[in-house]
Amino acid sequence: MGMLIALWIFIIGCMEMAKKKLPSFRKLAGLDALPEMVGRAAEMNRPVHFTTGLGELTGTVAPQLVAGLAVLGYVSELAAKYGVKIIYSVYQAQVMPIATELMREAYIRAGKADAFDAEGQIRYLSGEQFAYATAVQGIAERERPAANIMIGPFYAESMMFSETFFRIGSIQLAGTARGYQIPFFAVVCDYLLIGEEIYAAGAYLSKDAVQCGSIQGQDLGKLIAWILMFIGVLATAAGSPIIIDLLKA
Amino acid sequence: MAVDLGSVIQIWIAALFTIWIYSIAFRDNVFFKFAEHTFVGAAAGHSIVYGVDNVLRYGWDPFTKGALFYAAVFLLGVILYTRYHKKYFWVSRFPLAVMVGIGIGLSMRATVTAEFIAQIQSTAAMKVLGVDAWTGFSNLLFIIIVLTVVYFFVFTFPAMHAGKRGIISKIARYGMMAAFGYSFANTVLSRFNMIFGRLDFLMTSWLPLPGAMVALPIVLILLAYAMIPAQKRPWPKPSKPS
Amino acid sequence: MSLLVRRQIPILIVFVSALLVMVDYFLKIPGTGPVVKDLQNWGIILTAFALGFGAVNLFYLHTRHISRRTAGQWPFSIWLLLMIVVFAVIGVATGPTGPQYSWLYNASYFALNATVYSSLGFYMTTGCYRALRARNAEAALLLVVGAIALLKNAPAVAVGIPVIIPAEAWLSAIPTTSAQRGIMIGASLGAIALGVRTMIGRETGFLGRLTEAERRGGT
Amino acid sequence: MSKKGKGFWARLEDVPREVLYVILLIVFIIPMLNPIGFPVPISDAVKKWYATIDAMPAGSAIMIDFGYSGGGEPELGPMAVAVYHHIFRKGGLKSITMSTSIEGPLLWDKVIAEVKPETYGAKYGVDYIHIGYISGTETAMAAVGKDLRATTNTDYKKVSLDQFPIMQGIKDASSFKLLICYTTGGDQSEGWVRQWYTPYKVPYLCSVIAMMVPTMLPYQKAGQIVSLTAGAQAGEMELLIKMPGRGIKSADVITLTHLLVFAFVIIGNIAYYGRKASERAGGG
Repeated sequence: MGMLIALWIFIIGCMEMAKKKLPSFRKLAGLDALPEMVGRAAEMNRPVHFTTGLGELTGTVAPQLVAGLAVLGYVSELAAKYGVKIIYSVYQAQVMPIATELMREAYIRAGKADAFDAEGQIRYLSGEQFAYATAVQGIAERERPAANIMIGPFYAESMMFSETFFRIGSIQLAGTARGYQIPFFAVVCDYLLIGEEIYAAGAYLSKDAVQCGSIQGQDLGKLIAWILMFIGVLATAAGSPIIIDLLKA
Repeated sequence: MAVDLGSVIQIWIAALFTIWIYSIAFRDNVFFKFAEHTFVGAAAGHSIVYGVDNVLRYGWDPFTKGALFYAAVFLLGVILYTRYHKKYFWVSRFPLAVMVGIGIGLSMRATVTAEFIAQIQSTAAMKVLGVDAWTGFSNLLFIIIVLTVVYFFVFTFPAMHAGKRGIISKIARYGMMAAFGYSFANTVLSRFNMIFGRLDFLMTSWLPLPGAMVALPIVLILLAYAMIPAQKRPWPKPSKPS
Repeated sequence: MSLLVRRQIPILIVFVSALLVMVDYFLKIPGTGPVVKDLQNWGIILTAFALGFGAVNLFYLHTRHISRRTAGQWPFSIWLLLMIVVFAVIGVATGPTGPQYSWLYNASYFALNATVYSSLGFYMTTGCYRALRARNAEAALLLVVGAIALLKNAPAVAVGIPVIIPAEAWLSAIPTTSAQRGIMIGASLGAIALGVRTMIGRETGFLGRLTEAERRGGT
Repeated sequence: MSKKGKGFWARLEDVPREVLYVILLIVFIIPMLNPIGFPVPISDAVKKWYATIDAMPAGSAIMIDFGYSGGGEPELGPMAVAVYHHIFRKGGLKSITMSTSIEGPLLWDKVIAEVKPETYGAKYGVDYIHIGYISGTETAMAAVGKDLRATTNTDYKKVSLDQFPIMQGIKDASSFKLLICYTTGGDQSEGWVRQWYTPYKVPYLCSVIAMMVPTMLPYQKAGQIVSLTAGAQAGEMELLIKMPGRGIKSADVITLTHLLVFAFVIIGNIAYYGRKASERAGGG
C-alpha cells in the first residue's frame, strides 16, 4: 500500500508541476515520420486515412482514444498544409462532434478553413466491430489512401486493417496500448508506436498539462521500478534478499 | 446416424452461416452482410437475456428474501438508461460513478501488487551468479531486457535517451520485436485451431446429412455470384451505392 | 448548484467507492467488510443492467437506418432488430439455459462468433506471406523468432527436430517473458495513473456528454 | 537480369490473396479427410498441470471459470473436456464452476455433454456444479472470493444452492484449494491473478487461447500461475489421460498448415529479395 501511496503522490505532484511548466519529451520515431507520410500522399495525390479503433469515451480505453484524437488534430493540420484529403473513419458516434471541432480547428490553424468538408472527411461507420471493419476495408479498396494512420484501442480488426492497407500499398503508422494487438501492427506496419508511446504522443501533441504531468509521474514510477530491480539483482548476486524482503512488507 | 429434426435444422443454419462468414475473406457480399447482421443482433439479444437473468439472480432474489435496500440498486440500474435522454442524461452519472469507482478500486488495489511489485520482486530474485553459465547468461539477458524495456518507456526525461544512451532503447526494441514475433506465431496457432473447429464441424456434422453434398456447390456458386460487383452482374441491378 | 449535483457529486461517489474497495483490501478495518461486500454486489447488478446498452444503441442506430431507408442497409437493419427481439424474447421466456434458447444459440450465435474470429486466420496467412519480411534487423529478428515458434507449434515438426522444443522454450521464457514484463510494469503504472486521475476528477470521460452549463463553464 | 525475370519476382510477391486462401483451405481439408497420425510431444506445462490436479487431496474443492466465448471453443473446449475427464477419473474432488463470460453456461453444457460425468459415477450437485454466469468480470471474481453465498444463492438453473451437498462448507476463496480458468479474455486470465491469487494465494491453473500466452507468461514466471497452457495443447492433455479426442485430431492439420505458413514466409522473403536483387541489377 505504501507503494500505491507513493505513486499517488508522484502522479498528482507531477500533474500540479506540469500546470506551471510542461515536461519535455523524448523523440518518438513514429511521430517524426508523419510529415513524410503526408508528404508522400501529396506527391501521389491520394488521401490519408486515419482511424482510432473501437472503445468508448466512457470506458477504460478512453485514454487511448483521446491519444488517437490528439494525433488526429496534428495530422489534420499537416494534411491541410500539404493540401491532402484526410479521411477519418469513426466507430463511436460520441466522437463525431469532438472530431469535427478538432479537424476544423486544425484546418483553420493551417489557414485552409475552406478546404474542410466535415461530411465527406469524417465517416461514421456504425458502432459494430465487424461492420466498421468491413467499411474501413471498403474505403481502402476504393479510395486507395497513400498513408494509413491507426492510433487508439484496436481489437481483432487490427490484422484486417493492416493487411488490407498493406496490400493496396499504403505506408502505415500504427499504435495501440492493447498488448494483444501490437504484434500484428509490428509485423505489417512501417512505423510503430509501442504501447504507452501513444499516450506520450497524445500528451506531447496536445500539450495538455494533466496528461503530460501524469506521464511524468508514471515515469518516476518506472525509475523506481528500475532502481529496485537493479539494486535487487545486485543484492541477490551478493546473496542478500534485502530488496525482495523490502517489497514483501 | 439418427438425428432429430431440430438438430438437423440447427446444423444446417450453423453451416450456412459458417460458409457465409468465411466469404468475407474473399470479397464483401450480401450473404456475408446477412450473417454479420444476424451475429450483431444475436449478440445484443444474448446480452439482454443474461442481463435480465443476472438482475433477477443477484438483485431480485436477495430483495425478495428481505434485503430491501436492494431497491436502491434497481433504481440506480434503471436510471443508467437516462443517458439516452437529451436533457436528463446527467442523472446516469450517479450509477456510472458507482460502477467506475468499484472498477477502479478493484483494479488499482490489485494492479500495484500483481503487476508492479510482484514483477519487480520476481526480477530482483533472478540469479546471475552461482548458477550454471547458460542459466546465468539467460537470466542476465532477461534482466537486461526488462530493464531496457522499462527504460524505453520513460518519456519525459529526454536526456536519458540522448546520444549514446540511445542504444538502451535499441536493445529494448529488439527484445520487444522478439516477443512480438513469438506472439504472432502463437496467434496463427489460435486462429488455425478455430478454423479447424469450424471446418471439422462442416465436415463431420453437416456434410454427412442428406442433401448437404448437393447444397454445398449451390451455396458456393451463389456466393461467387454475389461477389461480382453489382454494376457488372445482370441481376439484381445496383439500386444502391455499395 | 447544478454543477455540484451533476459533476462534483458523481466524482465524489467514484472517489468514495474506490477508496472503500481499496481500504477494505489493504487495512482490514472492521465494519468496512460487509459494506464492501454489498458494494461489490451492486457493481455486479449494475453491470447486468448495463448489458442492455448494446441493444439500445443498436435500436437507436438501426431504427434510423430504417426510417431513412438507407440504401443497401435498411432491410438488414430490420433483420438485425428482429434477431434482437427473437433472442431476447425466447431467452427471457425459457431462461438462458432453456432448451429452445440453447438451440437458437447453437444454430446462430455460437457458429457465427466462432467463425468470425477464426476468419482472421486468413488475414494472418496473407500477412505472413506478404508482410513478414526481413526488411531490417528488427524485422529480421521478429521473423526468426516467429518462424521458430511456428515450427514448434507444428507438433510433428517438434518431434522430428527435437532441438526446436528447447529453443522455443528459451525464446518464450527469456526474451518474450522479459519484454512482456517490461511492458507490464509500464502499463500497470498507466492503469494506476488512470485510476488516480479518475478519482480526483481529472479524467471525466465516464461522465459522458457535457451539460450546457459544463460546456459554458469550460471544463 | 531480363525483363521477364523481374516480372516473375514481383508477381510472386503479389500472388492474389484468393490463391493463398485456396491453398490454405486445401491444406486444411486434406489431412481432415486422410488423417496421418503425426506424433505429439507433451510439454512441461501440460505435465505440470496434470501433476497439480493429480496431487490434490481427496475432498478438495476446485473453482473452475468457464470464461471463454464461442470463438475459443475449438481450442478451450477440448482442453476443458480432457481436464474434466482427469478430475472425474481421479474422483473425490469437488469442482464448482462459474462463468465470467456470458456464453460460459451454454458452453459448459456442451463440455459436460461430451464428458458424460455419469460414466465416472459423478453426480451433479455432489461432485460438480455450475453456479452460473456472474456479470462484472473482476467485480464478480472479487465478490465471489469475498463471499460466494452473498453473491449468488442459486446454480445456473436457478435451483437453490442449499439443496446441493457439494456447496456445504464453501464460503469464499479460502474454501478452494485450486483455481482453474479457461478463457479467451485477458480481463479474465489476468483478473484471477489480481482478485484471487494475490489476496488469497489460491494456486492457479490457467488455460488460454494460444495468442494470449505471451502476455500471460510474466505471471507464470513470477509464480502467480502454477501452469499456463494454451488450449491448443489439449491434444497433449488427451495423451496424458490416455483418451484421444478432439484435441489430438487437430494435430495433423495444425502441423501441415503451420508448415505451409512457414513455407509462405520463406517464399515471400525469397520473392522480396529476388525482386530487390533484380531491381538493383536492372537499375545498375
